[in-house]
Amino acid sequence: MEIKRRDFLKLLSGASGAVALGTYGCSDIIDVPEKLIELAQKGPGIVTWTNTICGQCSAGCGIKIRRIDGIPVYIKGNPTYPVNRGGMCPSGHSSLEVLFNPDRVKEPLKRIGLKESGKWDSISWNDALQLIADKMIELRNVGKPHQVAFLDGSDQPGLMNKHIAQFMKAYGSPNYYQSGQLKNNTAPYRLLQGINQLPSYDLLNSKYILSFGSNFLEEGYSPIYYTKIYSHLRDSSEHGRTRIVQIDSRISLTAANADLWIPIRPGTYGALALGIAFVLIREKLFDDNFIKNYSFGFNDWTDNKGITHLGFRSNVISNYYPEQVSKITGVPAETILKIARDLGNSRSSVVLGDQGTVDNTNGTFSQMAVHSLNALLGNFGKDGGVYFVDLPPLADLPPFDEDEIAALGNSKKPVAQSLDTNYPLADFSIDSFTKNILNDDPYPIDILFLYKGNPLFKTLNHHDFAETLKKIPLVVSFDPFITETSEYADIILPDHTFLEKWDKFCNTPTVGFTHVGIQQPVIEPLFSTRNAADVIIELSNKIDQSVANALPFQSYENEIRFSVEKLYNSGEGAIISEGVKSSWLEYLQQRGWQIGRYNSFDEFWKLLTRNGGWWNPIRQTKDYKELFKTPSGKFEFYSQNFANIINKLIETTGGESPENREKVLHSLNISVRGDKVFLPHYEAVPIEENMPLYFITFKLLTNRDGQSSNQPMMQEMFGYTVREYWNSWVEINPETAQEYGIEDKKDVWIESPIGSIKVRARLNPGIMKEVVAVPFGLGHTSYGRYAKGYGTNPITILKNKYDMINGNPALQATKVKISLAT
Amino acid sequence: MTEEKTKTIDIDEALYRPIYETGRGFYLTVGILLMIILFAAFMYVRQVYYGLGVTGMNQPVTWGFYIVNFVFFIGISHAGTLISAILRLSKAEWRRPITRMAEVITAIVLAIGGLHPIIDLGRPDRVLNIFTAGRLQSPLLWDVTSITAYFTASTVYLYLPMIPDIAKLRDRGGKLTRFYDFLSWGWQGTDHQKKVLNRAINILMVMVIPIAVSVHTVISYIFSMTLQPGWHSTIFGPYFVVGAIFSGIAALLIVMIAFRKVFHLENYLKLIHFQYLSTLLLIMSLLWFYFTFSEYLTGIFGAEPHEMDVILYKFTGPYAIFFWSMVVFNFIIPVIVLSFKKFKTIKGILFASITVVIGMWLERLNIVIPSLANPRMELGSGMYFPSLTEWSLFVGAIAVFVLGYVLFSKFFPIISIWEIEEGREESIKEVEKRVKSYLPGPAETSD
Amino acid sequence: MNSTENTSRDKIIFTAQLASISLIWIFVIAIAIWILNLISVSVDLNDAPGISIAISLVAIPVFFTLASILTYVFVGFHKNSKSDLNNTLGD
Amino acid sequence: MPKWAMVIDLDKCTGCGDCMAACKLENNVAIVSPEQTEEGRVMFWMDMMSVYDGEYPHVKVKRIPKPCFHCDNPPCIKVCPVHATYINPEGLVGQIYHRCIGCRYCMAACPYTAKVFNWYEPEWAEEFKTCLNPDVSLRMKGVVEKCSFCAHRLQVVKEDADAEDREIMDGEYMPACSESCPADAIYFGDLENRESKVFKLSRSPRAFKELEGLGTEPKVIYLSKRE
Repeated sequence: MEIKRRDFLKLLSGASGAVALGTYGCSDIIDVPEKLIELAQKGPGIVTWTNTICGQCSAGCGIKIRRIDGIPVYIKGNPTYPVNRGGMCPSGHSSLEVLFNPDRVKEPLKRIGLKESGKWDSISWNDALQLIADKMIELRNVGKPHQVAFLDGSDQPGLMNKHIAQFMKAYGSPNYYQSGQLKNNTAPYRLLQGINQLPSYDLLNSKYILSFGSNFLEEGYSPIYYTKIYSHLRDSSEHGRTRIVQIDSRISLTAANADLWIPIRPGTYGALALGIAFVLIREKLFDDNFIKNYSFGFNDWTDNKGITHLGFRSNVISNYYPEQVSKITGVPAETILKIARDLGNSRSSVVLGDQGTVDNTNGTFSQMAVHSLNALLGNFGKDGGVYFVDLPPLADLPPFDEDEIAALGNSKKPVAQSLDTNYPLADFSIDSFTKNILNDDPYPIDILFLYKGNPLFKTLNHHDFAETLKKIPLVVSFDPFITETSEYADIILPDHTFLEKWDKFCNTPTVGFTHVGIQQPVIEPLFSTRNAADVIIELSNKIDQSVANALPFQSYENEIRFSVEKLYNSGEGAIISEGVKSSWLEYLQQRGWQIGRYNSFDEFWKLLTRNGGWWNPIRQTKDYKELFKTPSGKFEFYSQNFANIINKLIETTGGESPENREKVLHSLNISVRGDKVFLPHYEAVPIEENMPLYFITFKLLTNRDGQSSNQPMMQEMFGYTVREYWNSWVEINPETAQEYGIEDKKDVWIESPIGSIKVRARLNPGIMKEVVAVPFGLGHTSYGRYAKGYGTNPITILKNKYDMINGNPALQATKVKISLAT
Repeated sequence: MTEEKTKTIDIDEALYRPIYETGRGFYLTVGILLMIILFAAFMYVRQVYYGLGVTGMNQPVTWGFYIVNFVFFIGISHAGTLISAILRLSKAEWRRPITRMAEVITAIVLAIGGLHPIIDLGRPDRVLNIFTAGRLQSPLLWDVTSITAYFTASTVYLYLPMIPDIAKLRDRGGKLTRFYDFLSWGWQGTDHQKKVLNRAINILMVMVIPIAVSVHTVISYIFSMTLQPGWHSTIFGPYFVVGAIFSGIAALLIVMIAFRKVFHLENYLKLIHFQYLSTLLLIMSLLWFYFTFSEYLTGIFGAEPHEMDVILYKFTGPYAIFFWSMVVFNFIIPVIVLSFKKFKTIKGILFASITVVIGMWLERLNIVIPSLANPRMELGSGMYFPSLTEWSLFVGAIAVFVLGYVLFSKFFPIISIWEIEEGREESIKEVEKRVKSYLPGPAETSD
Repeated sequence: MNSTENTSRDKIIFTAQLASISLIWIFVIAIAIWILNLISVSVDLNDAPGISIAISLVAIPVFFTLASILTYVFVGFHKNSKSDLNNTLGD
Repeated sequence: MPKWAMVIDLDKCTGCGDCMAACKLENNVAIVSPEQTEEGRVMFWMDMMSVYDGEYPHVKVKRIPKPCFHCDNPPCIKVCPVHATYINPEGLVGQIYHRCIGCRYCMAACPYTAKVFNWYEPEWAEEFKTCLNPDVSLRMKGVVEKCSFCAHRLQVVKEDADAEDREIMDGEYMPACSESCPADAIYFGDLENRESKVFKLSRSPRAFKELEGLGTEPKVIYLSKRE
């Protein structure tokens, strides 16, 4: 086991031959002598390399920028950065097209005329900030600071979200939201394990990887990290081959590289998981010891009131026998048996679920079902299993005392929380957010800040969200580009692009070790733009001393230094560098030494910024106490947390009573009753019967969430896998196509109850017969010359459905009919 | 002596008339043609300015109309010199009114065809690189050399037999005497001069045949020297030559019929000429089919996957219509028309010839495009739609051909007058002698 | 008098004809030089010189033959047109 | 004399397409407008093929990166009329943009359709011109271009090696694609050097070459269990 562990570390340290090869060839440019040689050769054009963090998506890969006389000309992966180990993705490579993009907002803009009119007037930074500050002061004076909302589209854990949170708290508004679903997605783990964090999977040491719609090579939180692991698994020179089985409605990039692809009806992943659980239980393939000692609610049990409750086992046995499941999922019973047996018999095997499983109305329950398989396999605290990464020892922002106005504002109910019983586990629900603001209920929103992301482009109910943006009197956007969303802004305070700004990221979700990445400017700001973080500091100073106190830094850079200083003092981990093999690092740390290559913080800082990050590969093996923060202190098949939440809801809506309970459960779209509610179970997705085909969307590496659409290179490459460029397409199974008389490369109409879009058909044997799929990312109505008007946005015809538990939009819950466009 | 001369002039007056009498029709045609040519020229300049993007070519179909027409025109050019040379060699007496027309076709079409590769270049401004940095290993250079050789040879071969006629024009006086004087090279019609001229012509016609064959073989090499499916085939050389002669004869027939109509040469071009030639056409059609058949049979029988991609692309795929209409035009129609006496009228022959010319153009299309459209790698098959530029340059090329012919007929007799005379004066006796020579002699009475 | 201007005109035309013949020779020689140049290039780069030479062996003679045929005809015409004249005088 | 070759491990390659992007960025390959891509004139020096096999539901998809194969016996240079494409002693098949007359014969002759043509003058927005790679010359309209194995990088590496008078180390010279491949599936090195990774891999039982039967002897070698 130790050796396996070391393999893992070896990989991350880049010692294994393949990785070493892949990441060679830049260290020689960092050192001094070669640099001089290079200079001598190249004459005037002086080449320098700067390490920073890619900001194209939330993955946070380390990148090296090649600069000639200070001008960035090339980007490659930072070979020493542990997340991507020198690897990169296409959209990362086209980052220079973000920096030099002709459509950037070059100075603060003030809208003239109606919203969405697209007419802008330039305004000086000072006036713009003063204008906003005055509004905010005014609100505070009338004691309504809570009527300011801040929507942060970045899904990246780091300093920025703390920074904004601190600002909002000091100002006195509970309405700071990260519109990404990162927090919502932790709902299942909150229920089963009481942990508010996404797990990481020790894929390297597992022999059998069963993925429920988790397209980790393409849509995962850090595709390149997983690609590295994949290539290591496939490196035939290494230990025996790991089998990867991908359950998905279409052949995603992950499915294409898996050993086996199992087509499944959208929205039925949970049922399949429980069907597999059935076999595991029936054939005694589960981890007996773990189940006995560390799980709760597996067998039927009696509570202290002496009432016996239904257990996971009997629920599964009585409801999810393979034939039944096969009917629901469309997966043959024998396939279910086969994968269940492989899963149970290969040690160690791990189960992960994402996109397909999560992005649906039953996402939470499905994910619970999937995760409970890990429990059956006893996949906790062991190699090739599931584990949770510690946070890096970073300094929290200094405490401050909020004044009574702020205190009052913070006491208010967040505007994005449902007024009725919906979305009990949602951290942010775009649905409630829009509804409540449109109804001024519980209170109106006067100022809305928009940072990163492009929520309008991604939300299901475009129309309502647009209305919301129209309704809010002052919308301030930090976008460096004019996106669909910022078309509705009143003031645009252009942020730097990520190549011009300071920032700090830590622990990319699901990445298997603690790490910190420093993003730093590789070129002086091209235009009169400012780092949003600094702008916020300025605002706080303009607003009120008490607010200013909360952010006692003259610049965001200092703030980063401040938070990193603790890292230096902690003496844990090490600054990433080729020199230190992580095994060596581990050896030293076990003996309580630290790698003293820097004797002052300044030196630490210099090295940190030069190499681009810090990491700590050592994973303290946690005992089950830390893993299961549930009432029972165990893995809860029967989620008492959930039971409590439901009960609380019932109390708040007029006390315990059968009909009341019925009402609540009904409002949550929960069809089952009794104890089953709190057990992992399958909830059928409500779909319109009159439509023949499932409609799903998927994302591509070239344009993960529509953000790369303003980069010509990515627009051109968009559909390189099917040779579609600058254009969307719909994947249709040849047999389905024949049925509807559709030929390859002909345009088709896709019609849903919401509306219809015209897309080019591409026949593809790699998709389920009853499913059609359109890639997400194109179809912009704004966002610059390269984005506007190319392709179609599939979101526009999705029905406005959500997971009623955690408020995630349901991307696979719409059915459509297709016809040849004439 | 003198009176005889005048007599002959009267006899062949019809042949001189087009040179000395210019109707409105002439100016009209020339005007229209010039307009077409000017437009084509404009389109070409535009292409040079913007780049080849204005054509319909793409990846993987990197060659289009220009190369197709290149092969096509060079093919047509085999009408003349080759045929007239063969006819001369075989002492076919009926050749006399035909040879000149044939040779003129060659000279003009060859010039047009030879220009096409240059039209096709992405950087015509660099065409001189061929002279400074050329590589004789490249089949393109083989073309350059062989086409130049063929062009010089056939112009010479056109010019020499014209000398006596030019001399006649010179002696008639009237327009351009000096010009004709210059070209006639002091021809007096003395026996010795005749001897010299005949000897030269005889050497030439022996020489021209291999050159002509080599030209089209080399053109086929452009394709067959690559490794592409559908191109990499040994049969291509002869296949192209046969095709060339085939289309050449058809073109010749069309031209003959046209002039017969326009200049009222019924007296010189008799039905018999057409029937002889069309028999040759029929034979070529059969020969062509035989080659096509064996070409595709080997492909299908071997069934090498990439070969099959290309073949299916032609048989059932997007090019099915072109392929099958090619078969109809080149084989079915000609064979039906030409093998029945009652169809073998001037009209019938004209119809057959036109279909053959179209068919042969389709054949070139079927050879060039499908192989390119089906790359060996898994890239999906490409498609090609010619743009307006390519069409207009195609039409322009044809216009140049017609114009060239019209102008030629304005300055020189398109039927070799002196050969006609020669025919009248000597050939009858000569043929009689010849025929006698291969008849069995009078039986010896053994007494 | 009439004869003299005739002869002068003949002279001009005759020189023009000579010029045309020499043009043909220039053309042919140019081609030969070009091909030889290509051969030398291919030899320098050792880029399939064999083929180049083989082609030149065929091409160059062809062109020269063509040119010489023309010259032969031209010379033939003129040499003997004079002798013919003598013959006629002799009559 | 080294012989530069590339090994692409299809078992490790996921088909993420980063090699394509890295290549375009490094070599200033023009970005083709939507209208032109519709015409089929898209330009990738490193292209990606998708191969489907098997019947639903047992479908297998394989993505195969396709650079220029730098054949040892290249069909393209044989047919070039003006020495515009050549193979150098180190086995790199190069393209001389300033001599190319744009006859596209090499494209027609290449069995791997590895070459692309500049149908129009390549264009960039003014802003993007500032971040073009100065090491790679820009192409003009009407010439053929293709993957060069990032030969300009070899120059730098050579000069470094000379300056320290040593041999070029294995893996010191890497094209953009292999350098940034996140799956480390693209190896690059010297086939003559028996110590090099590439040499060892080229001897692997999984190794195969595309269209080997044509005798073009490509120097891009694929590794796969499936084939």
